[in-house]
Order: sequence, then structure tokens, then C-alpha cells
Amino acid sequence: MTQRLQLVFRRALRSLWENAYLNAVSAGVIAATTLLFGVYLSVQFNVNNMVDTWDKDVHLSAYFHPDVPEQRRFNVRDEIAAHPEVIKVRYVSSDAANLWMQARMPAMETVLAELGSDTLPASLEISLSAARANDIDAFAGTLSVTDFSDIDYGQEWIEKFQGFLSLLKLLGAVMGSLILIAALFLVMNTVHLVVYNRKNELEIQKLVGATDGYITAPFLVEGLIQGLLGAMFAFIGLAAVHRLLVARLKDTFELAITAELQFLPGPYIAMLFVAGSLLGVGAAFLAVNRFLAKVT
Amino acid sequence: MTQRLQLVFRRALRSLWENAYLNAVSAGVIAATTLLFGVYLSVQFNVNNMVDTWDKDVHLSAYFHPDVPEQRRFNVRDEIAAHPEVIKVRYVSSDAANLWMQARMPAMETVLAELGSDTLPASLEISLSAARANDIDAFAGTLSVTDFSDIDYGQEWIEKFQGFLSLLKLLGAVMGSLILIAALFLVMNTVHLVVYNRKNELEIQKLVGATDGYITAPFLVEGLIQGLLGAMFAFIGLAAVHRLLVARLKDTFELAITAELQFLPGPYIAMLFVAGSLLGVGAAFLAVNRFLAKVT
Amino acid sequence: MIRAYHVAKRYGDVHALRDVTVKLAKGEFCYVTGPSGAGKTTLLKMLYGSTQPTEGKLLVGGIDVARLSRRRLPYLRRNIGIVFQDFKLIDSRTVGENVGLALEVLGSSRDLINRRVSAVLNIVGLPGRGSDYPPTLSGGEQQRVAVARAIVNDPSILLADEPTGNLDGAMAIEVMEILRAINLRGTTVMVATHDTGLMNRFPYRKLRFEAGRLVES
Amino acid sequence: MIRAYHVAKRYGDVHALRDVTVKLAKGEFCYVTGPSGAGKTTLLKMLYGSTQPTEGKLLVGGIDVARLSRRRLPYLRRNIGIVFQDFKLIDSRTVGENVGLALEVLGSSRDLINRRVSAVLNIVGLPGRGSDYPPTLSGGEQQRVAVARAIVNDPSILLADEPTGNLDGAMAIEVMEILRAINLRGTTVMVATHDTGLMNRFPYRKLRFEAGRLVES
Ligand SMILES: Nc1ncnc2c1ncn2[C@@H]1O[C@H](COP(=O)(O)OP(=O)(O)OP(=O)(O)O)[C@@H](O)[C@H]1O
Ligand SMILES: Nc1ncnc2c1ncn2[C@@H]1O[C@H](COP(=O)(O)OP(=O)(O)OP(=O)(O)O)[C@@H](O)[C@H]1O
Ligand SMILES: [Mg+2]
Ligand SMILES: [Mg+2]
Repeated sequence: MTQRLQLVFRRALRSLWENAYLNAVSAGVIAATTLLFGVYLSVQFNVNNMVDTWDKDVHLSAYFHPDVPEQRRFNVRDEIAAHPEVIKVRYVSSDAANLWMQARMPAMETVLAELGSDTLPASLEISLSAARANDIDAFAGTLSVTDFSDIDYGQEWIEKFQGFLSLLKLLGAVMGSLILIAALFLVMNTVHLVVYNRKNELEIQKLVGATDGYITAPFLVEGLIQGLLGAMFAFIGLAAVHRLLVARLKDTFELAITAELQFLPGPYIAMLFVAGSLLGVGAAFLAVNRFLAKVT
Repeated sequence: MTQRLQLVFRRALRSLWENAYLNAVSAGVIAATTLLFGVYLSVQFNVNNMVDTWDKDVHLSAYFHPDVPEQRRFNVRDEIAAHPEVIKVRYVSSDAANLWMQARMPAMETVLAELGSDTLPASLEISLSAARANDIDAFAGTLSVTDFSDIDYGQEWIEKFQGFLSLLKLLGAVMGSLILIAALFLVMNTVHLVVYNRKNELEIQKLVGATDGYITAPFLVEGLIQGLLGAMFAFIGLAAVHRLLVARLKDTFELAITAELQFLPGPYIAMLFVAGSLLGVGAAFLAVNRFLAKVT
Repeated sequence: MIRAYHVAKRYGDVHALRDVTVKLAKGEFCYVTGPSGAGKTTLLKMLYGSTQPTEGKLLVGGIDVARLSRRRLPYLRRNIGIVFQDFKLIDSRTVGENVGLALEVLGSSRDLINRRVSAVLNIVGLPGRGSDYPPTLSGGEQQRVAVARAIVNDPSILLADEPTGNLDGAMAIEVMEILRAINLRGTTVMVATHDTGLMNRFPYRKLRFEAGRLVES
Repeated sequence: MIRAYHVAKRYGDVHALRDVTVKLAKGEFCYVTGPSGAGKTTLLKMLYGSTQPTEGKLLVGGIDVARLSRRRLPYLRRNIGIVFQDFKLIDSRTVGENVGLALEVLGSSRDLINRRVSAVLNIVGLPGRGSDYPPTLSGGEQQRVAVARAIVNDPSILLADEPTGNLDGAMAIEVMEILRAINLRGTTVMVATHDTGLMNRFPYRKLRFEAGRLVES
């Protein structure tokens, strides 16, 4: 048994060597496919991550009527804090709001300074957990209208962002499946050519009494090696792209999303290698069988 | 002569037919390459377009000291309007500014109403032509500091945006050239296989006295047809992607960039077809010559 | 060993064989002869299952080759040595590997393969050519490699299609001696040939075909 | 027509030909003979420029084939008809197209090609087989197609490598008659063969090789 296995491996390696060019093409195509798959996974993983954090962090600003007394404001804050979906409530006094405003719009500094501390109203900054557009809507409805002059939660922006996300997902899915089909086709095709290239040899093997298994086995090993090599290259490529992106993003937006751009975790990487191997072995299997069906 | 040409075409079409599978792969790979090239051109073209409009539209807001008299303000406006790089100057009175503020921040409506018309200062909205970050800086320096309390031109934002653009360009160039090299390799490879597939036939043709030209000519025609077909598919693909994007963007951002997302103009489309043909014919030429060099 | 009952083979309009009934005992030696296109190669091809009869019944060692499943076919072929009219050598494998292939598919050990291969290359007059590639051999040398591969695993049936067409007289006689020796050890041998000189020198039973019909047996 | 001065050909350690000096007049008919591996095919290959001599000088129709540029080679070959030992037919082209190829590369009109092709297929005894594909022909039929292709454009030199190896006696004589007829019309003919019976029946000059040496001429 081990001797047979040895023979299969020897024949596979020999074929890899003798058809180095075609095998390199196969491995390259598998690498490209797997890389695209990896990029797709990465984007999905990171977008999900971001949407998760963002969902958890949904903010509402509720502006008090200027005539609500300060004690009442604290009571309202405590009531809201008791809601189960509320993570955090922060009271922002009128003074604090104006300081923030000054920082944000330095052009108006002088103007605001002249106007005194009542320029901007006091407000509550409310953080909701696991909220979606509709949930926020519902929550805003529960707030008492007598206490607040206005409630601001950028609903339109949320909707637009979600529209944009779904556009991205659509484009990603369309392009992704097109590219995947093209890649599968190419892998099948190159492996088929490796087989075709050795048509004569395989026919003669059959004529001297080789079983289908004898002929197929080395091709499967060959496909496995191609697949693993391809996945390895894809992994390296993915790491390089990730590195480049993180470094460049750090330079451009000092604080923003950098920290959240994560590399694919272990199980996903394992999936890449499984996908590459399946691609290699599957394409080899189909190609050899398609060929053997025609030979007697 | 015409009879010879007819023969060449007949042989090319026959080979296309007999090697339909491999030829479809070649055309497909050329289509994919040309499509990527087209997407690259499109993005470049549209980004350039946007940057152009944006460059032409660079705005400065210069806020007057509250104590500058109105007549002086109009004089300053006219002086600035005389600068050659200035396209347009608009005087925004304090009233107008406050109305705009109210519209933008409805939460503060009540507050602002109470504060009277002097809340926001009057300003000049200046549009500069063909400006870049440095030019704006220089221009801002020319404005008299005695008239204005502050000058606002979002310099940081411009720098960040340009950083982001150069990141995009870098990524595009790296990915683009990687994909282009891979595609060239694949086209070369498939065409080489079409030739290899007919190794025996070409060898025999040489043995009975065929010239290199006799053998090469049909392959060039075949390559040309592959290239043109590929470019056609790429063109269709490009149009479809453009359609989809425009429609989806219109839904998402009603006003924003929709109008500016333009389809590639004629000369660029012509370039796609030229690129496809060159790819097809060039790959065929190289593949046949590589083969003929080995045969005697 | 071989029994054909009213076997016929048509390729479209071409009647390659018509109504052939013949019986070959185990250990027999016979020639298949007749003019070009008479159906000699077609008969041999049916015996090793490369094509099926369109009519009649063909038994090889008791097995009905027309009914044989794809899966069983290799096991039939392992008992048959074949010298093909066009040699069918693998150009990218050395002579030694080509000859050894018939043993490798049986799962023989490397050691046994090496010993048998150099033995049969000696027998066909190509000692030391084991590491050459077929395209660098002359026509007659290739033909002898084909003979070597056919006999390397001591098959119970040997089918040789024109095994001396590319050989000079002396070499042709040597190859015939080899086939006779194998036959004497019990192998059933069938040789398709045109060479009347050879058939007279080694007189055995003749199956003579003409336009697909068995006219002498 | 053909002149060889001290021509030698080595493949690595193998001396395929050694010190061959021979002269063939225009319109001559000669055999190239000798045992398997003597160098017959090698000599013919050098004549049509498929391989170069490692030593000596070889002139074909006044042209030094070793000095011939890649570009000029096709024009030499258009004057030479060749029957290859392994036929070299294009499997994916019909018999008619295979035979017509030698005229097509010359730029002959379709009409002329069709007439010539059916004429020569008649001559070699394969009338009406023009639309079949070579893999569906028997070995002998393929060999006759190879002969047909070699003579279709009335070459001034005809090189035939073992053109009767797959033919029965009667058919072999027919093919020899064809070659003789061509020779009588002025073509220089060189036939590599093992068939002593044929050489006795058609007695012409013999170039006998043994292990690369010209031992009789
Ligand atoms: N695959 C095929 N398809 C169609 N016709 C075929 C096929 N194989 C053989 N034939 C035809 O069947 C007939 C018998 O062919 P076969 O090869 O058996 O002849 P043969 O006796 O071996 O001749 P030769 O001595 O020339 O080798 C021939 O006329 C041939 O053209
Ligand atoms: N390409 C090659 N590389 C190495 N050796 C070669 C090559 N071609 C031929 N030979 C060797 O040169 C010698 C002469 O070969 P050639 O084909 O000329 O013989 P031949 O006289 O035609 O024999 P046959 O009658 O068997 O066809 C042989 O020993 C052969 O192995
Ligand atoms: Mg035959
Ligand atoms: Mg020879």
C-alpha cells in the first residue's frame, strides 16, 4: 500500500515537473481565485465588524427646552438611563455644548463669545444598544415632548448609509460571482489541458491494462498540490494587501477606522486553504473523468 | 492575392471552429483583461473629471469682523473679484448666514431665533479657479487681516482628500498592473495552447514546404477575431456596470455625484478595441513564432 | 482460448469484417493475413476490447469482450500482450519506462521491473538502450521496443500487428524466433503479417482475410 | 542532383552516419538499404533539411542544405516529395486535404488541387476515400495516402522511407510501379527499404549501409 502511494506521489511530482508551465498557470489561476475569495471574505468580515460596532454605538441627541429646570433634567436623564436598550446617557450642559461648538467652528469663536452661555441648549447624549433604524424611531417616540425642543438622530443618514451598504453588497455579489465563475472555468480549462497534453500517454496506459484509478490518482495529488500552493500565494497576497492598506490608512486618517481593519481570523484562513484544495482536486477529477469517458 | 486572402480567412475560421473551446477561453480572457482596462480608464476618467470640477470650484469663506462697515465690505468684495484667479465672489449677509444655519441645524432653530440677526457674521464666499492646496494657501495670505476675523478653506480636508486619492491611485496602479500581467500571461498561454494543440499539423505543413507566413497568417486573423470579440464583450460589460452603478447611485444619493458619473467617450472606447486586437494578434504572433523557432 | 461466432464489424458503410467464425486453442500460433484493408487490425482490436463487434459473439479466455464492463477491461488487457501496428510508444518516457509500464500497472516492485526490462531489451537486441527516448530511435528499433513491451509480463495471449514491417530480413527472423519461443512456453500467439517469406519459413496456421471475409483458416 | 562529400552525422555518442561520399545523377533511381538503425532515415532527413550533417558537405540540386537559411528551406522542400516512415498524416484533415496540402502551400488553385488529388488517389488505389479521415484507414491505406501526397506536385526529387512496409506483396509491387513511372518522367527517386524481394524484382542501384557506413553503392 505505501509502495503504491509512493508510486502515485512520484508520478504526480514528475508530471508537475514535466508540465511545469501549465501547472504554474493552474496554481496561478487558483491563487487568483482564492485571493479574490479572500478579499471578499475580508471585506465582508470587516464591514460586518464595523456595522456591529456602529450598531452598538447609535447615538441620539435630545435637546432640552431652555425653560426645563436643571433638577428635572437630571431626573429625566435617570429615567432614560433605566430603559433596557440604553447603554449610556450623558448630560451635556449648555456651557459644554458651546465650548464644543467653538472648537468645531473656529470662525464663529468671536461671535459666540459675545453671546453668553445660553447660545446652545443643554442636551442628553443617549447611546442605544443593537439598534436599527426602526428601533431608534420607536425609542425616540417614547421620549416626552414636553421636556425636549428637538430630538436629533440623523435618521436620513442612517438610511443612506444602509442604502450604500446594500449597493456595495450587490456590486460585490455580482462581480464576485462573475469572477468566480470565470475563474472556475479557467481552472477547469487549464487542468483539462494538462490532461489533454498527455492524451497519448494516458491512452497507451489504458491499452496496456491500467485501471482508471491508476491514471486518475496522480492527477488528484497534482491538483491538491496546485490548490495548496495557490492558497498559499493567495494568503501571502492577502496579507500584503492588508498591510499596505492599514499603513496607508493610518497615514491618511490618523484616528478613524484604522484600528477596526482586521486581518481574517484563523478559521477563515483555513477556509481559503480548503477552497484552494477543493478547486485543485475537483478540477483535476472532472478533467480526468471527462477524458477517460472518451477513451477505450 | 484575393484568393490567398480568402484561403487565409477560410483556414482561420476553420481553426476557430475546430478549436472553439480554446478560442472561447482566449476571447474570454481578452474580454476580462479589456474589461479591467476599461474599468481602470473609466475610474481614472471620472476621478479626473470630479477633481477638475472640484478644483475649479474651490471655495473660501472669509468672515468679516463685525465692526467693518457695510460699504467697506462691498469695496473689499470688488477688489477681490478683480484677482485673476477668482471666478466668483458672493457676499453673504449676516441674515442670510443665519437662515442657512437654521436650515442646516434645525435643532437650534429656537435658540437662534431668540438671538437676533447678528449671531453669525457676514462673509464673502470666494470661488477660485484651478486651485491646488498650495495656491489656496497663497491666496488666503493675500487677504487683509484687518477686515476679516477668520478665513475658512478646509485645508486639512483638502490634504486628506488628496492623500486618499493618491492612496486610491497607488492601489489601483498596483492591482491594475498585477492583474494586467496575469491576464497577458493567460492570453499568451491560451493562444500558445491553441498552437500547441496543432503542433503535429504545423510540423507536417512545414515538412511539405509551407513558409512561416503560410502557417502564421491564419493565427493572426484568429487572434484579431478573438481580440475584437473580447473587446466587444468588455464594452458590453462596461456599459452594464455603468448602468447599474448610475441607477443605484441615483437611488442612494439623490443629488450628489450622479450627474458626474460619465460613460467613457468614443476615443477611449476605440482604445479598448485597439487594445483587445493588439492583445489577440500580439499573443498569436508571439506564440506561433515561439513554436516555429523550435521546428525544422 | 479465442472463439468467434459469426462476428461482423461495420464502420458506417464500410464492412471491415463479415461473418467471421473461428476457434483458436490455448497455446496455438496463427497468422492473420490478407491484403491491405482486409480487416486484420480490426479483428485484433476487437480481441483486446478497443472496439466492439457489431454482430456475433467474441469470447477471449471465456470472457465475452462485447459485454465486458469498463471496469473489468483493464484486467483482460493485463493478460494480453499487444504489438501495435503504429507502435504506440510514449515519446516522453524512456524506452525502459515504456517497456516497464506493462508491469507497473500490475503493481510489480521496482526491482522486478528493472530486472525484467533489461532482460527483454536484451532479447530484442536493444541492450543498453533503456534510457533513450523513442523519438531518437530508428523505425525498426521502435518496433522492437513495442515487441519488448508486449512480452515483458509473460501474457497468456500475444497479439502482434505487423511486428516485422520495419525490420530487415535477419532482424525479422530474430523477432519471429522470439515469438515462437514465447509460444512454446504456452502463450497463444496471433501475428498479423504480409510477409509471405516469413510465413513460409515459420509455417503455422493461417487465417486469410479478403475484404472482411475469412477465406482460409 | 544529390552529392555527399564525407558526410557524417552524430547524435551525442551515436554515430548515425560516418564518412558518406556518394553522387546521384538527375533522374536516377536508387535504393537505400541496410539493417535496422543503419542510418537510412538519417540520410533522407538530411536531404530534406530536417537535420544537419555534423561533418562534410551535402548538396541537393546544387544547394548546400547545411547552409540553407530557415527562410529558403520551404522552397527546397517544394521540389522534394517525401514518404515518411511513420506517414505523418494530419489526423484532423481528410485524406483529400492531406494530399492537397502539398499543392495548397504552393498557392495552387482549388480547382487544380481537386483534380490532381482525385487523380493521385486513383493511382494509389484509394478512389473515393478522399473524404475519410486518416485514423479510420488501415495501416496500408495510410501508407498509400502518404505516397499520394509525395507525388501530387510532380517533385523533381522523391524520397520514400520504407514505402511498402505495411503493404502486402501485390500492393507493394503496385506502389513500386508508381515510383518507377515517376522516375521515368525524370524524377530522381530514392527508396529506403528492407524488402530484398522487391529489390530483386525492380533491380536498381543500391546504397547499402551498415552501422552508418556506406558498404556498397
Ligand atoms: N475507425 C474506423 N472507422 C471507419 N473505418 C475504419 C476504421 N478502422 C478501419 N476502418 C476500415 O476498415 C477496413 C479494415 O481496416 P483494418 O485496419 O482492419 O485493415 P487491415 O487488414 O489491418 O489493413 P492493413 O494491412 O493495411 O493494416 C479498412 O477499409 C478501413 O478503412
Ligand atoms: N534524434 C536522434 N537522436 C539520437 N539518436 C538518433 C536520433 N535519430 C536516430 N538516432 C539513432 O541513429 C541511428 C540511425 O537511425 P536511422 O533512423 O537513420 O536508422 P534507419 O536506418 O532508418 O533504421 P530503420 O530501418 O530501423 O528505420 C539509430 O541507432 C538511432 O537510434
Ligand atoms: Mg492493419
Ligand atoms: Mg528508418
